[in-house]
Amino acid sequence: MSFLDFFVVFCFLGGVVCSAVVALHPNILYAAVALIGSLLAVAGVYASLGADFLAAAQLIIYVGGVIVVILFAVMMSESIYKRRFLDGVKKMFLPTILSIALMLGMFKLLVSTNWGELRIPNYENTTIRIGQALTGPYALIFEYVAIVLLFGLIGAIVVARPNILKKDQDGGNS
Amino acid sequence: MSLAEFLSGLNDFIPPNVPFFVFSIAAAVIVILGFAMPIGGICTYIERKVAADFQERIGPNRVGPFGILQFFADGIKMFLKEDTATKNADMFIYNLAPGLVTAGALGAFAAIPFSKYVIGADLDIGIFYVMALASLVSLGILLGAWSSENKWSLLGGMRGAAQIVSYEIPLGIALLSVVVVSGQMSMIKIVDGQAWLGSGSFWYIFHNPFLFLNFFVYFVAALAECNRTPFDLPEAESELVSGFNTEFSGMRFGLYALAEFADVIMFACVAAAIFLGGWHLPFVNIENIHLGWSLAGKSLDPLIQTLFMILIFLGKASVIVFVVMWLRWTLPRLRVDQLMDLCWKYLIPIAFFNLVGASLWVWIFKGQSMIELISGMMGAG
Amino acid sequence: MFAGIAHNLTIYLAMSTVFFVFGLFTILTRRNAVGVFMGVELVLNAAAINFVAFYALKADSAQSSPWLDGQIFSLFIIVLAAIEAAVALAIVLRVFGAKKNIDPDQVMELRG
Amino acid sequence: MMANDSLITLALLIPAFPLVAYLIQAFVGKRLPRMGDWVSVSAIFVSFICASIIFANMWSNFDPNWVVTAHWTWLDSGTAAHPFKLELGVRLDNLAAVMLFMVTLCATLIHLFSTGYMRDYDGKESDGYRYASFFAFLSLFTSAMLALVISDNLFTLFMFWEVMGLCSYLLIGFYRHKPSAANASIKAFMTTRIGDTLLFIGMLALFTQIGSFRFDDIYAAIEQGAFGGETLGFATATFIGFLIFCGTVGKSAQFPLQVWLPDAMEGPTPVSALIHAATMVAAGVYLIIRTFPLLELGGVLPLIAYVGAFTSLFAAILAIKQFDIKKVLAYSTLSQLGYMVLAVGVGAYTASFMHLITHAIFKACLFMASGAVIYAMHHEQDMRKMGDLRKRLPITYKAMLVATLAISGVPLFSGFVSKDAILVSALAYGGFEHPEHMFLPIAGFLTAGLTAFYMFRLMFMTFFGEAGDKKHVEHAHEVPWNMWLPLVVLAGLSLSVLFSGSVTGGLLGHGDFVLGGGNEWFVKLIKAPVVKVDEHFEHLLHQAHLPGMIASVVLATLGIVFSWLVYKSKTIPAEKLAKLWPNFVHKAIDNLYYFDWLYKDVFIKRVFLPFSRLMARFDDLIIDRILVDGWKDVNAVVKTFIGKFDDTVIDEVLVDGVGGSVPQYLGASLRTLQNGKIQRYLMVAAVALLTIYLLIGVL
Amino acid sequence: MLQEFANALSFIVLAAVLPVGILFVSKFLRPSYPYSGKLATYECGEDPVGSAFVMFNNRFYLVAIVFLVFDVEVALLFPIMRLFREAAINGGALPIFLLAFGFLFVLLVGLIYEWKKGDIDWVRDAIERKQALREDAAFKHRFENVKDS
Repeated sequence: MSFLDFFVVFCFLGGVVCSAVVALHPNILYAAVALIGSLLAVAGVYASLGADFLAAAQLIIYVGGVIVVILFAVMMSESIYKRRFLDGVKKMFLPTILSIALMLGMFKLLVSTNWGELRIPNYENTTIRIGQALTGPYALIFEYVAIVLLFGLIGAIVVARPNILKKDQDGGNS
Repeated sequence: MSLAEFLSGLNDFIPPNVPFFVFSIAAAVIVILGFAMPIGGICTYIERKVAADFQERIGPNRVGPFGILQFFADGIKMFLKEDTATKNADMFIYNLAPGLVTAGALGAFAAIPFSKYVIGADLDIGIFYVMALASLVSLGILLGAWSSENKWSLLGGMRGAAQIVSYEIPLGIALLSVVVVSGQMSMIKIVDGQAWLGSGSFWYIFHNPFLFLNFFVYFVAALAECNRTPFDLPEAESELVSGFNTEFSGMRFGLYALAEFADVIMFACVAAAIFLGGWHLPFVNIENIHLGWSLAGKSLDPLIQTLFMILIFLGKASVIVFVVMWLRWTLPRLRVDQLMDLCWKYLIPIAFFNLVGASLWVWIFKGQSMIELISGMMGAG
Repeated sequence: MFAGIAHNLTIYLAMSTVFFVFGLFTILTRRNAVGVFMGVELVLNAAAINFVAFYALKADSAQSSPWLDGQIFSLFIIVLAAIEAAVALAIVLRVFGAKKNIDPDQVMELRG
Repeated sequence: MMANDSLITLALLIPAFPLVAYLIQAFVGKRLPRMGDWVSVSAIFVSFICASIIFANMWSNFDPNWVVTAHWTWLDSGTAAHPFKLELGVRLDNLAAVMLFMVTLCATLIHLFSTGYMRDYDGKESDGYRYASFFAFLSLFTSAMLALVISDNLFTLFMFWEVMGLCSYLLIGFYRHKPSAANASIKAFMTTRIGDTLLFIGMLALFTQIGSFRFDDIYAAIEQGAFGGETLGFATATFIGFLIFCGTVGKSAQFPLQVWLPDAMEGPTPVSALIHAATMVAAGVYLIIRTFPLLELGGVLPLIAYVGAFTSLFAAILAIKQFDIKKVLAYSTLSQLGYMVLAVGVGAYTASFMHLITHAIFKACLFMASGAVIYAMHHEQDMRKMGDLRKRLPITYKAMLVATLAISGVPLFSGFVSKDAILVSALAYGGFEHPEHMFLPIAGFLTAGLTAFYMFRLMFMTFFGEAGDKKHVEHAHEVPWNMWLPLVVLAGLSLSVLFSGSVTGGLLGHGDFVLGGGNEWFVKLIKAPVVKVDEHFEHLLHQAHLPGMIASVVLATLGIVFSWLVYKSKTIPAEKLAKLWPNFVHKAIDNLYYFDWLYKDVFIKRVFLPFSRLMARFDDLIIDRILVDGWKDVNAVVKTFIGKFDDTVIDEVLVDGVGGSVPQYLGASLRTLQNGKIQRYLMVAAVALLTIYLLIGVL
Repeated sequence: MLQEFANALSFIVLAAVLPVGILFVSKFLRPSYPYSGKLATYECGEDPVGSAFVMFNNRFYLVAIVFLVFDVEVALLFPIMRLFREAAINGGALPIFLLAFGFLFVLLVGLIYEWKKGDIDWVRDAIERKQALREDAAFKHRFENVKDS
């Protein structure tokens, strides 16, 4: 068992535990913290598959960005935090059975298939190759992402913008 | 070449067949335990001394000569001090948060090139790695603030997170402009590109006017990233008691304090590496110094060069750290709205402008620096 | 049995499966839109792992394209997740501001 | 003659210009001078020039089989054994070339007209951007329509079909502060959706049979005898044909989905002219013309013919009692669309398309003329308040008169040519070949008479007689040039010479210079693909030609004369005429034959909502309580048998069951079926996934 | 390169383990004499009032959203900008320049939009009130129009 194997198994276990906490913990903040762990485990898997840029991007965008936004959203209001977060036991019945069945089925598929040897390349320059891909065949998608980002930005801001106008009108009418 | 490889190359002095990860852990131990944490501690002492000098006081002078062991005393005090947590505190996150901050700040040292051979990990994505690890700090602050269930903490934590994430953008763009000029993301290669008229040019800060401006953008953004004055709003002691770490005491507070200084040092080191030429000096190339000393048949030149490089590098970094401390006693704290205005309305547009300018410069002058151009003109004349 | 575990696709796919199933479970059972959103993140990550892992299966072989497609796809997944986070959580906050409730089942006034 | 490649490029450019104009208008329109209306107008004008070039190419070829196609793979998935391929393509043939020319022409003129008509909408700061967005929507609509015309497969056709539906929605609801307009837009959108959904199902069914959406492939498959022989194949073709026709029923507002079109008149008049008269509603007819071989094969043509004939008669009767000038035109549009559908149904492919073109032109003219009247009358639409406008709006009057003569089927005007062709075909089919379908020609001829009657009623009420609202009428004066110019152009195009081709064809070197038809360039150019010429039917057509023509002329004249007697000279008072009919007829007409009531109060309130309530109850009681909560409720049930049975049933099931009172319960349960519980949707999806997995695993 | 990853990993692991270890060790060394005054939440000496989780200004949230988008942008620009110098020297820089700065430009449009709408102003009240008044006037204006027609 080489060091890499050890690391991958570690990431796997960490990811499993953390994602289980995300799914099952009744406190949403703990779920968010566990989500950090899951994302870090995924970043570890990326790194062990030779995708260093992706791992760092996962850290920067996901952990440094998305999680911060999620935490803000959670903390923005106490009621989100205090509200009952999981469905009652009754309602968890069917999803549980479903998930277990799905997982068993997929694992069966996983074990019964011969996937072949994985080549983890000793990538010297992932960044350059990603850059070439982004300026090459994915150029259009890259620009498209810019547009999506723009619209996402404007949409999110417009939705989240505090609306003083509404308050004023309400005050005026009542 | 990373420090771990460097260590494993010294196989004359160590037994053979040691697995490689031992070296890499040894490298980590050397850099973090042997450098970052002590320096972080010493910085507290230096800061107090500097503050005292600015205010014409004496400062710590009891423990050891000139009070130099003060940091040691402080450390022991923190280590042994009772560590209370409020009864409402969420203990798991309360303990996790300082760790997260520390991990982010210390982990980033892996990509700091102290010399050509002393770097934790010569990653291909060095700069990006630093950014990634530094972004963990905001999480730590936010979670720490939340878990202590204190109004001041939460307010400070929110401010801190908003501030840190905001200033990540100008910071990133400033780093991006360096990537444009150097065409590299590996720290070692970036520093190598700044040798005196060697492989490229001079320090990148003097490469072109845009980078010169972006250095200051970087510096301001880094100050805000470390929550240093004038951007210490998250812990603004006159408004928020002590901000996000109000409820932290003992070693947990110690970790926050350590992380803050580690962050300052880390950003100073990055600035020294990517803008100020790392271990390179003008007019001389350290790598060409050969004293010819040897020990047990092996040339000691690499070792001596490395020492020189580390000294030069740390000298540059410490100048920046000194400026950071200097600013603390010079500038008043910003208001929140000024903070955000500065980031979104000044730094980011300026940084973008400089990025475009730097790109155009690289494009038009084929990557030559100002100094190369001038010397080329003089040579032609 | 454990030798070469990192050089076999199974563990990556297993991780992805677990992420997917837990993500699905989260989406199904959370009564909080932010929680549902976290489940979505898990599912997206499961997909991203698969992309990278399957690309590594064929990496640098004759059948693979030279463009690191799997990694690019995962990169775009990360990017889209970020945008999604921004918009989704903006909606959550807005709904919360209006209704003081973010149980996705209880917020149905917006249907057309 | 141009190379095929350049023709394709040109064809692609035609929708591209309005699309670019749309983007410009949508994003920066309000900042441009004049709110950027010139962007849209010039873009569509450039498209018109391109379309003219294509038209000229078609003309110079003058070949009924002229086809230029190009296609590109858009999506290629599936395996070698089960290929799945979506293709984008352009198909230029005579049909498309004529259609492109007509659409771009009408659109150009209507854009120009709008710069005048919508003028008063840009004065205020708050509404200014609406002026820009009006042009943005118009451009988007035009772009989609043009793309629909040139698309060579059903899939892209359907895409642009939907975009047009969207534009229609946006434009009908353009005066969004008016609740009626908002409701009308939703109504139009939802009603056409029914047809669209069925069309989509039909398309997919077709795809499963043929494996391609492309018209070329469909024609080729039919030629090679797809669906042939077996009963099953025939039934499939019928099924597909019926579903495709359902799309037309929705889009072209045929019976029974006609309810949206009259309401669509809530939109601005240029929109009515462009979308709800000239082009979009014609797209439905265009679709069945395109898929004509398939419909013929499936044997749905009689159904189509009956739907068309019924719609045309039915709408014509409604039009008589309308007083809103635009409503009259709306019903006449319905009626004329019914004609086109009837023509397709009786197999008169060419006549149908010809009527599509002529109708588009004169109806656009009529609508814009009514728009000019409305504009001059300061947005008064009631005909009773008009009158005596002849002298005040001379140009509008003349243009509208020409268009009215055209729609009434008076010789020398375009409507005569096309309508005559339809009526003759209907007569040949229903009168001579299949006497059991006698209803078709009778309805057609009746409608022809009624059309003349109500159109001249409109003319007389609007332009003659005494002014109803003196104040407005006296202030009315001729509209500016950018509004009357389109009218004049379209009125000029409503003359029959252009279509009968006896003149044009002779002048331009095709066909003989003989008066009396028979050499129409239309007939020569537009031929149904695949379908073989039926000699017997051709013969019957010749037989029917003279009686049909005479009958239609006589009926049109009768209608006009009658209208004169009632509304101009007032020899026969209108009230007396009205009293001739029993009360329930009036009531039915006033209530639009109770269709709105039927849909809204009966279908939705009495059928659909109770059904959904039932389903919701089923969902909550059976699925939720028994499947989901059942394992827990077993205990509860055991207990309740011991305790009070009644209390527990009401308590557990009705009140506690959903945690609320009965009304809340009903409301909540209604939601579960309609919409909302996204988690349940996902659960269903996951169960389906699992089922599929198990199926694959087991099988 | 994997070796370098291992190096970096050892740094991260050490940096993560170190605080845990320090806290763990210090737990045995430090005294612990808690009483309720010590454990109370610090609120300037007063008894703590209410919950700490008051409703926050969601401007923090707006900032986070804007940050997220720009963060993505910076991260995506890194691999492209890395190619720039080589392309500038060897030719072929134009497409990269256009791509990268087209991307940048699109997002700057977003930034300018936020700027104009006042979403990145921390103090928005003045702007909002002005906007509210204007929209109110427009609303009334339209309403009156409806009455006319």
